[in-house]
Amino acid sequence: MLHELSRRQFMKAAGAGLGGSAVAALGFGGAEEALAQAVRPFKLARTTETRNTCPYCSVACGVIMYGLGDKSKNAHPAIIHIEGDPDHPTNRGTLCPKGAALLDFVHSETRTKVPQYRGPGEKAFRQISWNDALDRIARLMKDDRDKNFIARNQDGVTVNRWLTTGFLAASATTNETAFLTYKVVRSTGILAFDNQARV
Amino acid sequence: MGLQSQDFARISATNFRPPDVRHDFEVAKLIDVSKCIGCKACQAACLEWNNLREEIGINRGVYDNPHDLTPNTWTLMRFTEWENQESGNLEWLIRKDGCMHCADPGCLKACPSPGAIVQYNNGIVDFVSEHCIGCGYCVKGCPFNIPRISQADHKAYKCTLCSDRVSVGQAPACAKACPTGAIVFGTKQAMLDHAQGRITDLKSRGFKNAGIYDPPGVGGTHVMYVLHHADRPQLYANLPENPRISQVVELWKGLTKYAGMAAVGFAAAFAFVHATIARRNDVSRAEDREAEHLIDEEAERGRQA
Amino acid sequence: MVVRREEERTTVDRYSGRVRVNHWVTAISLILLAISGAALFHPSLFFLSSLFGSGSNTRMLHPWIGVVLLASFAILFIQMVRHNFWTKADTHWMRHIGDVMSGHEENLPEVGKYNGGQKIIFWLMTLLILVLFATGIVIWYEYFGTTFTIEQQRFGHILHALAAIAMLLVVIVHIYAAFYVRGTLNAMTEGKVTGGWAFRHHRLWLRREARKGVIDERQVPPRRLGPNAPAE
Amino acid sequence: MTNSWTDIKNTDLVIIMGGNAAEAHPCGFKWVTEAKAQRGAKLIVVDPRFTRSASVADFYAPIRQGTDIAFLLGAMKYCIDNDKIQHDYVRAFTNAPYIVKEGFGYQDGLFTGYDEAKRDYDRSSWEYELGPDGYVQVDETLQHPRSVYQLLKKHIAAYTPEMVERICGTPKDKFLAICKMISECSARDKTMTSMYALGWTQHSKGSQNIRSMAMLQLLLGNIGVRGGGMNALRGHSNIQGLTDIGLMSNLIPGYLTLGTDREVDFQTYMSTRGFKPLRPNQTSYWQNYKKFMVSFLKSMWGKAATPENDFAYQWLPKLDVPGYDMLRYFDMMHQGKVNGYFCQGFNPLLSLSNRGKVSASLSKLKFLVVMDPLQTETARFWKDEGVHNDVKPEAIQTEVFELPTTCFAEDEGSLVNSGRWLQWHWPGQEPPGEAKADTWIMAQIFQRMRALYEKEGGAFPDPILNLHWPYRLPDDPQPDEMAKEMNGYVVSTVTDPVDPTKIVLEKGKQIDTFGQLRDDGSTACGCWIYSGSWTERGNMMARRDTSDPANTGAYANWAFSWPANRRILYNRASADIDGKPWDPKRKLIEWNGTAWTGYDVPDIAPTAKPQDVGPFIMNPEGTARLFSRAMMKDGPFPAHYEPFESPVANVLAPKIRGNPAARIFKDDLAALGTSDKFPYAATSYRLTEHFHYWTKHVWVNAVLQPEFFVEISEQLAAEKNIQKGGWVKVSSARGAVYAKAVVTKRIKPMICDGKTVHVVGIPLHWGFTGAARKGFGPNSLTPFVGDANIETPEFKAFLVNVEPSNGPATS
Repeated sequence: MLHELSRRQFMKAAGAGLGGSAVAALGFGGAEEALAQAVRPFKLARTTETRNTCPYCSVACGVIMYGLGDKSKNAHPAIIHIEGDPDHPTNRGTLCPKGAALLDFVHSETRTKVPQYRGPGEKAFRQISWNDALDRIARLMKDDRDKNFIARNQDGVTVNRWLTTGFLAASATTNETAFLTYKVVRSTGILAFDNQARV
Repeated sequence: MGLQSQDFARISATNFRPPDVRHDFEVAKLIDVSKCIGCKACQAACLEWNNLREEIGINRGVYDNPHDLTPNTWTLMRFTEWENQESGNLEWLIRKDGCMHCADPGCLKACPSPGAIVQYNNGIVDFVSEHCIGCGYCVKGCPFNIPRISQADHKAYKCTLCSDRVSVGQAPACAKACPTGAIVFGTKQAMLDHAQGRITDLKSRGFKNAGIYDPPGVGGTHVMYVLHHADRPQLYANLPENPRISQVVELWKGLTKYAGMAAVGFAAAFAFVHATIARRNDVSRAEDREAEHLIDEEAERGRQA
Repeated sequence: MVVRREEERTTVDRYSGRVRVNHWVTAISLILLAISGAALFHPSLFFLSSLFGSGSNTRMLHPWIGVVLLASFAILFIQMVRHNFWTKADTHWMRHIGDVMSGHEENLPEVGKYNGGQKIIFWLMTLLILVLFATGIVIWYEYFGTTFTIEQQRFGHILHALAAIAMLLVVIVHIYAAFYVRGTLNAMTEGKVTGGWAFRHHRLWLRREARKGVIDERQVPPRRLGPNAPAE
Repeated sequence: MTNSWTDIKNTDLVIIMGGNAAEAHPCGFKWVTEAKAQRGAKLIVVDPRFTRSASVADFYAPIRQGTDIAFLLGAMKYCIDNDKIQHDYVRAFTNAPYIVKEGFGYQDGLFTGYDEAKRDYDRSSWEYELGPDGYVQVDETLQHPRSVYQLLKKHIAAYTPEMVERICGTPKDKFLAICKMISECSARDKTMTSMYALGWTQHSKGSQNIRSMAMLQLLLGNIGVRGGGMNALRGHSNIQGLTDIGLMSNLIPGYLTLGTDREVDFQTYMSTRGFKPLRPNQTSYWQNYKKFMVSFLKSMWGKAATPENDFAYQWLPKLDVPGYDMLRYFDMMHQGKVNGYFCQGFNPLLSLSNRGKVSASLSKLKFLVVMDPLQTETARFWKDEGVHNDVKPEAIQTEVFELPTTCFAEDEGSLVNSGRWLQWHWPGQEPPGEAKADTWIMAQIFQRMRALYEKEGGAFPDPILNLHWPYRLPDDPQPDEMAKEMNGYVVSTVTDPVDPTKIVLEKGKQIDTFGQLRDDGSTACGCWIYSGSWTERGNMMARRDTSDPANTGAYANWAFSWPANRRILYNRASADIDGKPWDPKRKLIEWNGTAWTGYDVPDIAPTAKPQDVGPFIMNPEGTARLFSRAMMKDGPFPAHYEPFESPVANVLAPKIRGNPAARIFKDDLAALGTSDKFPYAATSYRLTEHFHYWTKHVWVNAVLQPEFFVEISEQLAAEKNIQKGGWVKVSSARGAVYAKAVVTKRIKPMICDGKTVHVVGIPLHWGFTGAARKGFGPNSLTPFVGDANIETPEFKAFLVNVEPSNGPATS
């Protein structure tokens, strides 16, 4: 919290600096006036800061995401810049070429934006509603589980496993996502459960 | 920093000399090549901070991408693989190329457009697009081949040392990002001191020619290098050994400019004076008459011939 | 080309319309180039760029005007070159340039269409325009920025500047002469000069023209001027 | 990592081997440059290529990929032969003095008990000799011929500098120079840190690569101290967390393991998990296993988990094989035994070995569900992309769902970094389009399935119907809820047995530490090692206190570090047998006569007497293992084995191909290449400009490294007439790829066993979606071989051929 404060103070200072230069610019005429425009306005003044950590490697550098708007009702937030968090003990504000370009990941052209479905033999994806997609997935899972669930092995030992469907978990989802995923997947008896640690 | 004229040390193509009474801290960026891993974080940070996007190129068998500075690429890692005969070791020399922010900027000297290139008291040399006329003179003025002219808007572009960040007390984007601290930013003095520490460390590791690159030929720079082989800067992707503004440019922007103006002015004046004091060179009546005779005679001859 | 006798005066055609147009196109280009060039050459003259709208426009227009100059001058050259070959008489004339300047051309050899000075100006202009154009290409950044090395461009700039200065000097002499030698301007305005002017400055040329024949447009035949006619 | 990124600044010597920290972890590598600049530390890089790390190293030596064990055993031999080991540490804190059973042996590259048919060992002989008291027999003098120390000396005797040069291609003088630098760190006031990554993991003997360095570090006394340790540089932002939480075939959160078919009931299951101490008064912390297990089961099934039903132990699936890891499962898929598959932020088409097999396997699925913030190749494995994905869509009957998810910038929660720090993050914008959080998707799928089971019934619905689902919004559980579940909470009030009026644990409260967990069902805990991350004091993972007393680099109040906010594991070993720091300048914790005090949370009971209790409390021995007993499938000591595809034969045991206990399936064994057809030693790796297969979707990174290439030496280029920047075709027994050629001085031919070995470097990062130019990944070429212990594919050493080419167009 303390750091948040100090950061805001910095922002005020920045704002003041800008104000100062703006005022300074007024006095000018002719060539000097244009000189006042030499310095591009500091683009982060009054953006909304959100703290995050880099989603790439496990150094987990602290980043600050600078968002459009001030969280007011009608301002739709959008991240316009991402920079290292100077308070973070590990990266102390630095970022690697990937972290420094995180903004382009957030706004990548090739991000998934709508659920898509591709039927057997089809050549292309087509959009599908969340509802239809999720219903269909649940149906497919249940049918497969009901058909292939193994309650007991040959020796009559209770094994309660489901081997015909598998789940590959990520490498960058949150612990909270991971735990919820674990609960759901294990409760169905899935054993083919793995993550990206191996590769 | 405010932006009154007092904050300018130099302004291109103008006789208006900034009073240079207000003293700002001279800032500098120190690039410690011996710490650089060539990760290109500085390139990414530069593109992101300045909202620039370079086009996606191809691989040409080297790590350098893009392959050269462009109007959108203001800084660039240049990779050199060098076999050190002395030590028998391979050395991968990686230099961050970009504007050196010379104390005596050749671009500014060459620029014909008032206020298109300015130097703040803090040492930053900045291009002011609004006044840039796209003539490319700065390219000729620069001893480091840095400025690039955009074919889109015919304006010159280069590293601004993030003058917008520095103006609110922040370090340039590349310096902030640099993971290994190969790029550091501060007052010029602080950077010089920091460099000394690095040089001592490098010497202790056997780089006996380690040193700083702050070329006096251009009055020193506000972007400096620590080199393990300061005696051979050209090893680092042809970093000039003793850069200075080209003599040709000096002559063009110096003597020629004044002598030329003088000569023309003098000639014009002389012509004027002579025309007024000298006897009028006019045709006399007599000559008119003699012309008639001559015409008659010649016309006659003409007829006979 | 004809010698024409009118009521009040006798004129000799010196320049056809085509030549005059070319000349003035060339002249105007030269002046525009001088102004725009000066704007880019010296900060104190940068204000001249406002005549072209802005510095950028000046930068953009200057080379194109240069192209126009080259074209129009090329034609001019073709039209005039044959009168501009150097002769002994020119050398002699040049030796007495002092007399010319002080207006004593009496005891000089008769001069053809052009005197030595004019020929020199002609050839100087030819040379300088070629130099200016060549160096101009080298420093035309918009199109040739990458064609030539930066070092070549640096030399291009200084040569261009020096040539431009020389050109200005030549032009000054040219204009000066045009004004100083009264009656000359008409050659490029109306295209004709008076018989007296031709007699005084280009007698040889006048002879040749006269031999070709004279058009007499007078209604009444002229008074014969007797040897003992009263002097005026 | 046993230590943390920031701790690296405390080191005297960094050895980067089996990794390329500067390239893959630049901001962590910062602490190497800090150590160099601030303490004059030195950096050694050993790698087949002169890497970005090497570019700032004090000493670089080449090594042929897949021969690290020979190098490290050679280094151990050097240290022992030159008496450069930390004797007190080795005697007190390792099992060096322990006596091994009669009958254990090693010959011709095999340990005792090998069964060629099963490609597996009977490991019964790899054990200590126990005394009548049930404790291990020891010989403090280390002289006993069957003492671990003597066995180790015998085992590594073969790895002379000459042998190392012969196997690894590392010039003898360079090897010895490195050994000398390393051996200096046996001094009490000198430490070395090891930074490694998949360069060691992705081998058929990956675990043993790492063990080798761990053993060396133990001999030098560098485990548990500041600036020391074994530092695994995890590749992904939360791969540590996903492993901690047990998202693996055989795991339960907190490194507990699933039962097997043999463990028919809870009692049997627990009987093999008693972990009785092997030396007097040792902690053997796993004795608390049952508390963790029961608390986990309570968090899974809440009220439905009762003492009567063994807390629903039977509701967990049981394993009939060691594990259904990726390799095994894709092999099953390939045989058509799999119907459905989910990929949650994972792109196996490019990430898993032998892309041809992966693609064929996916084509046999009934349905594939991909949840990802980016358009992955896996979701498009059925799409005809010409040479870049040459398939026939009409022939592929798989139903594919691509579900758009949030990325880091839009979701909230914690990630675990390599240093085991759990750090909380906050969203900064709304997800694009209809994208949703993974938690929402999982909840939706679960809710729908449960509804179906309620309506229709079906196969054993109990675990699904009774899954503990206490969330405020059942359709959209929030991160704080799961975080609190994992930390653990009190299910029913516990009172002091002596004075029932005294409440020990109050119902509904968050627990403070796993020490409070109980095996009677009165506590629930999703992941015991995360206990303390969200207590009654709030979210410890969101802490942002940057203070760091004495600049140890611990930052004890920044976020939360598991276990118990401990920053350096085994930190008790930073002090000698009497509890005095080995190096006072590098004090971490210290025994003040009555308790442990210092800068870190002691990795031992705060009042455990130093002379009594060993530092390695998770081991029943209380000490670290130079001899790993039967814990490793492929041997209690590491031994040099060639990669399955190697340009040279195993000079120590010519008959043996690869690691005899490694995971490989029949047809994959058949699909291995040999050096006559594929003469060059290839390896795969990351580039600093890119992250895995993500950043090719990122414009700026695509600019910085736009196009797929391979790296070869100038010599090989000359030999094969390959032009710098020209196209080449790289082929293996599994497939071929087209790439641009980067011809470099940074790769040089090596001489191994008298043979010239050319290395071909193949970076990953390119595919057929995203902003960068279309390209290939190394997995089109790599073999389907897994490590003996953890089944990681052998991505780092395989054989290829290289020829000049006109590029993909001509194919």
